[in-house]
Amino acid sequence: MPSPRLCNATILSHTAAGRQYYRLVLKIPGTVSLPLPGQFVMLRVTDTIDPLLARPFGISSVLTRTSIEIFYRVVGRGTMLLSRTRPGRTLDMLGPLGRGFPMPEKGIQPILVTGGSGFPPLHLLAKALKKQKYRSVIFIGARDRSELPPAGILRSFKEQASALHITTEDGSAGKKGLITDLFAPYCSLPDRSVKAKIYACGPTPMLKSVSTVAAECSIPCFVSMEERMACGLGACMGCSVRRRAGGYLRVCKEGPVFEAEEIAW
Amino acid sequence: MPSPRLCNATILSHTAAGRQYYRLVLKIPGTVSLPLPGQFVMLRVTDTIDPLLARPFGISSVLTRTSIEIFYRVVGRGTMLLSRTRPGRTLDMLGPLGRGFPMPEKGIQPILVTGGSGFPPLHLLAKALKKQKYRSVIFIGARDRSELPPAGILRSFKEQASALHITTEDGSAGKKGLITDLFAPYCSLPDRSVKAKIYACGPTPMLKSVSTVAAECSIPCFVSMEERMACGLGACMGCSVRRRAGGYLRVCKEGPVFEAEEIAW
Amino acid sequence: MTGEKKKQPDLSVDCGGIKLKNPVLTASGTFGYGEEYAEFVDLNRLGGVIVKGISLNPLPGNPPPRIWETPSGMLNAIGLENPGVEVFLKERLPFLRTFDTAVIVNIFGYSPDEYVSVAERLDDAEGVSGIEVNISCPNVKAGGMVFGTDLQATSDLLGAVRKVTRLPLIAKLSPNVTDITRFGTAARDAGCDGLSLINTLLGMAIDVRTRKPRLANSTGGLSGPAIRPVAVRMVWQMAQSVSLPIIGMGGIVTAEDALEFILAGATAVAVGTANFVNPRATLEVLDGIEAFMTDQDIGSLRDLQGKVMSR
Amino acid sequence: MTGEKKKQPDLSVDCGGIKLKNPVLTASGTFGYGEEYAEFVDLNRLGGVIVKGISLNPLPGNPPPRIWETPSGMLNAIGLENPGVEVFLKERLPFLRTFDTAVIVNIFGYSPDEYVSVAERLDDAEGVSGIEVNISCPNVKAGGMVFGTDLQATSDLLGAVRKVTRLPLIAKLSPNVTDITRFGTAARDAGCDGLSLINTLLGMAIDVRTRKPRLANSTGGLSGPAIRPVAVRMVWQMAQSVSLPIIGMGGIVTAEDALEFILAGATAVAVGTANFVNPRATLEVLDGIEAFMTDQDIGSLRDLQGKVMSR
Ligand SMILES: Cc1cc2nc3c(=O)[nH]c(=O)nc-3n(C[C@H](O)[C@H](O)[C@H](O)COP(=O)(O)OP(=O)(O)OC[C@H]3O[C@@H](n4cnc5c(N)ncnc54)[C@H](O)[C@@H]3O)c2cc1C
Ligand SMILES: Cc1cc2nc3c(=O)[nH]c(=O)nc-3n(C[C@H](O)[C@H](O)[C@H](O)COP(=O)(O)OP(=O)(O)OC[C@H]3O[C@@H](n4cnc5c(N)ncnc54)[C@H](O)[C@@H]3O)c2cc1C
Ligand SMILES: Cc1cc2nc3c(=O)[nH]c(=O)nc-3n(C[C@H](O)[C@H](O)[C@H](O)COP(=O)(O)O)c2cc1C
Ligand SMILES: Cc1cc2nc3c(=O)[nH]c(=O)nc-3n(C[C@H](O)[C@H](O)[C@H](O)COP(=O)(O)O)c2cc1C
Ligand code: FES
Ligand code: FES
Repeated sequence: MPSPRLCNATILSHTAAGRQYYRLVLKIPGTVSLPLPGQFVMLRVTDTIDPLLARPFGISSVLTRTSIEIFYRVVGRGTMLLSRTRPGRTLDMLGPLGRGFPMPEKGIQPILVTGGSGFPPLHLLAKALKKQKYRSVIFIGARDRSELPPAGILRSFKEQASALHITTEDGSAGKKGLITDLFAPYCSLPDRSVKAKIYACGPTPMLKSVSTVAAECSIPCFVSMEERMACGLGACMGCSVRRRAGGYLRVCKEGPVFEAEEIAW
Repeated sequence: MPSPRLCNATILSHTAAGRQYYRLVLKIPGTVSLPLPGQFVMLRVTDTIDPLLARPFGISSVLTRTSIEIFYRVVGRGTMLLSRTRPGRTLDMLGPLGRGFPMPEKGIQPILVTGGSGFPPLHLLAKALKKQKYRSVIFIGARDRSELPPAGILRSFKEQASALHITTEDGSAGKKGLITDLFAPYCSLPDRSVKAKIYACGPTPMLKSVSTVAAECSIPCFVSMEERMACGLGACMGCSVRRRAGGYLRVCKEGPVFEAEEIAW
Repeated sequence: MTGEKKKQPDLSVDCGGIKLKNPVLTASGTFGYGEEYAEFVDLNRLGGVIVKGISLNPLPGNPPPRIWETPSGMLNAIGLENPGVEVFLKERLPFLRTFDTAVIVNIFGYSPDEYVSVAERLDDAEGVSGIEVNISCPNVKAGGMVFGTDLQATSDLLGAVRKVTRLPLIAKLSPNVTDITRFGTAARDAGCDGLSLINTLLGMAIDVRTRKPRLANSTGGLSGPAIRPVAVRMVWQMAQSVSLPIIGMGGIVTAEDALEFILAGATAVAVGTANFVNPRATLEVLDGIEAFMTDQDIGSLRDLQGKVMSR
Repeated sequence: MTGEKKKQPDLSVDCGGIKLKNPVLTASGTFGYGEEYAEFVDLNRLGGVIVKGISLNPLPGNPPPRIWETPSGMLNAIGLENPGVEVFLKERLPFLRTFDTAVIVNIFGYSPDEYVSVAERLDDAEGVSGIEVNISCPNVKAGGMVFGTDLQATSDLLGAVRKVTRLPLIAKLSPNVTDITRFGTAARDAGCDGLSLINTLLGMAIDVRTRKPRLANSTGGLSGPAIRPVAVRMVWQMAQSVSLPIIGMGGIVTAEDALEFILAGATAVAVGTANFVNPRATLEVLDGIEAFMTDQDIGSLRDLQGKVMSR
């Protein structure tokens, strides 16, 4: 029986995309649901049981009704083995999973903030926003040039955005400094709290400072979190993050996108 | 430091060879020793640790100074995963290992007997014998047509042999019957015991009956044995078979070729 | 006989008074409360669902990170996060009751009294087929593990739970002991109707760069294919010395894995970590067992149970 | 400091009186008597070689099949096939003595007397750096396992061996126990100088088609990466409760694996099953540890030993 969230995805294209990233394009059956911005999929990276568990990846673009695009960086064994797979191979895929970014109300100004390898879900969001005629402001931060999204993605971000701001800590691209150096002043402009909404994805320390700024400026803020996962379905309770109100939230089920104030940073 | 028995072998060609067999041609560095007939190699079939251990395979041909040919049948997980590897990939290879077939003295008539997937080492032996002008008689047995060696190998056996006898249990190729139906009468011809030597490789029950015939006819007989292996180097004591004189013999070290009378059948 | 069409094999088993239409269950904590997998698995087809461990009061669980992958396995230190027995009965059980499958409730507590209270509460509930008492969770420091590795505590606890419920009672045993059969004997003597084994092996992994344990809890429970040989061995030992039905588990991914447990002496099997690797693992195991039996002309599971040969 | 060239780290350790130039050893039974691997590994580079278990008299070992592969591991029931102590001293030791590496002799017997006799014989021998007493082999039915899972037997046996040798004495412990630290304490109290852990976990696998156990011995010892989390956990527990140097082993394949054991509290490590997967595994582990230390500017192994943080 065909499931809308389980399939064999076929590798259509798999290339080094520059700046440490790989671009993976997967063909999925028409029976599979298409991901909303912020949702993710679990991919098994080999056809052996090494590694045993699937790996979660965000979706950067929905290319056609039956093809999706993923960007990833090799950080360990799973992604290393994934990077060796070639077009034609199939990979077990579970998803789309989780809750994505809520679209803003009409008239709201979306502010997108990303750092490190957090850009894929925001790219899909930026495209959806542009399509619906929102004028997004996008902030991208990185330690250095090499950590920025690949050139093609940067160009695309530029096309989707009404303004794009880049910072690197060492000044090797964009402005020198931390992402919040630009982002914080922008958020403190008058009226932001009623007119804007923040969407962020990136390393946890960055999300934490983004959410601090958002709280100070009283701007609603949505963050996409990462945690190790086993099931991706809310069953194993493995991917929990601390909830401000006590207890835990499952990244795969209640998230990966949370209101920043829900999280105990 | 280059080792004469450890390398990364590159897949030059990997094809379905017909009759359930795959033909694998590996390029090995010039530093690696070439296998003698009856020796084997251990191949790791994936670059993950599933499966953990390497798998032993005989060598059917030495094609050039730096390329060897292997034939194998998919019987389990390891060979199934091996069958999915493509040209260009490298596989960890250990070998050549073990003790091969001793060449007969001049004037001796070699009798080669094989069944099932036991043909590869005998093919290498047949070629070596032909090169040294021996006139080999070759017996090949199988349950049915589909279990016979692939056509190319059969043709080659024919070229190496002064006579080639094929039996299948169901009569779907060659003579109907067991291999020993032809082989036993041949061995009982007068003078065999001083003029012939038997070389056999195949399933253990076949080796057992070959060795019984050999003993009855007093013909020296060498058999190539199979047992599960871990190290291939005589260190783990995992691949032992019972020795007639008591105790055990390691297939990887004292074998895989043994005098039939050494074995406690 | 030849030419006759092969019969549909009989997969039903009686597991200590719990009637199962087939031997394939889900291992506690790896299948949520059924709902999480209902989209991939027709729950009506399963022999039963063993739900995530339930305690008297809701529990938040351990801080993250809670899981870490290991060679052919994973470590977990979830800390038995659960909504408590009342919420379970009100919000989770009704869903499961709509399916034609056995519902086995895994329970635990920090004291014998807590176990007893949960069992009492379940005894009244409708739609509970049996209770699996987890005396072996390695991740709850105050409690479970101590019970499961101490014979006297095991006897006392199981005896106390036995008193308050008429439901079939299964003891879930820890593999982190020298001789698991002694715990099986204690469970039998305390009046249990069956045994579940194995729970996870206690393990640990360390991030060599940060020098921190991979789990916030430092140690955690090792599950998955890595532990299967240990689990098969323990089921085999148990089947030879204690005459209770056994639910075998530990690293089952395929039908062949499940059949190893059955041959070793298990009456039923539970699929655990494999659900994470493949959400349809339970059904593939079930279909595979049926195909194997049809293929080998085995009419009933009883013809396989404990039928491993001695060598 | 910056710009200064990083120093060569100091890898030497003292393991209960055995001086090792580096912490990388070979696990008993997985490296033969060194000769088998000399073609792939310059034995002079190893911290030491722990040889295959030696008994008083030659032993033929168990009938085949003796090994079976499992997920990320293997089962073995070799049955301690070995040529006996006399042949070892005459035919194997002389080869090992030609290398600048510690030689640790693993011994076992079917009775305490046999252990004692082998130890006595080794005490006189030249070129033996220490004795590792295997009280934990799961494959010898009559003996070893019983010693290693019974505290009193462990104490008596190790005490008896201690009396007859001045060589550094290492007790090789079984992981098939409820609390391994109690066996470590018993070994210390019996006068041992160090501890080796872990030996293999007892496991089993079954061929579902033939219904026979995969090993002729029915059960066997599980080794390899699958068991690493259990081994790291046990080393960590031991290091916190017994102050003897520990040789950590169980599933080490890479330098990172070895470093996990060292951070958990091991003084040295032994590479076992990985030798079968990659004959050069020991050297790759050694090179990796050295590279890690250089990279992280860690001057001495002591700065890593037991330095896992609590969370
Ligand atoms: C919802 C979600 C979406 C994601 N989307 C993307 C994406 O679009 N592109 C991308 O490159 N990556 C993404 N990731 C991260 C990606 O899943 C991990 O990089 C991958 O699982 C690493 O696998 P590995 O086997 O290579 O690393 P491992 O060998 O398992 O780990 C290597 C190191 O990376 C760290 N690490 C790995 N995964 C995680 C994680 N999930 N959380 C915290 N630390 C981790 C570990 O601390 C470890 O030391 C996403 C993660 C989540 C949870
Ligand atoms: C010296 C030697 C030379 C060999 N040469 C060849 C060759 O040239 N071509 C070829 O096709 N095969 C050869 N083999 C056999 C080959 O090694 C096995 O088929 C292979 O290891 C199976 O791996 P697998 O993972 O696919 O099977 P597994 O999944 O490990 O096993 C599948 C089934 O096959 C049986 N089996 C597998 N390997 C062996 C073995 N070594 N001994 C006994 N039973 C076994 C097992 O009982 C098991 O049930 C040789 C074996 C040896 C020892
Ligand atoms: C994430 C996770 C959570 C678990 N939670 C429980 C639990 O709540 N109660 C319990 O008795 N066992 C629990 N277990 C143990 C499993 O039920 C099972 O005994 C064990 O994982 C071995 O089976 P497996 O290797 O197939 O996973 C849990 C296991 C995992 C992996
Ligand atoms: C084939 C084999 C033979 C072994 N023989 C012995 C032995 O003779 N004495 C002993 O103390 N341990 C023996 N062991 C156990 C190992 O020394 C080691 O403790 C165990 O395998 C765990 O390490 P590993 O996972 O790295 O292999 C043997 C292990 C294997 C795999
Ligand atoms: S990954 Fe299992 S609950 Fe989130
Ligand atoms: S395979 Fe290890 S001794 Fe033969």
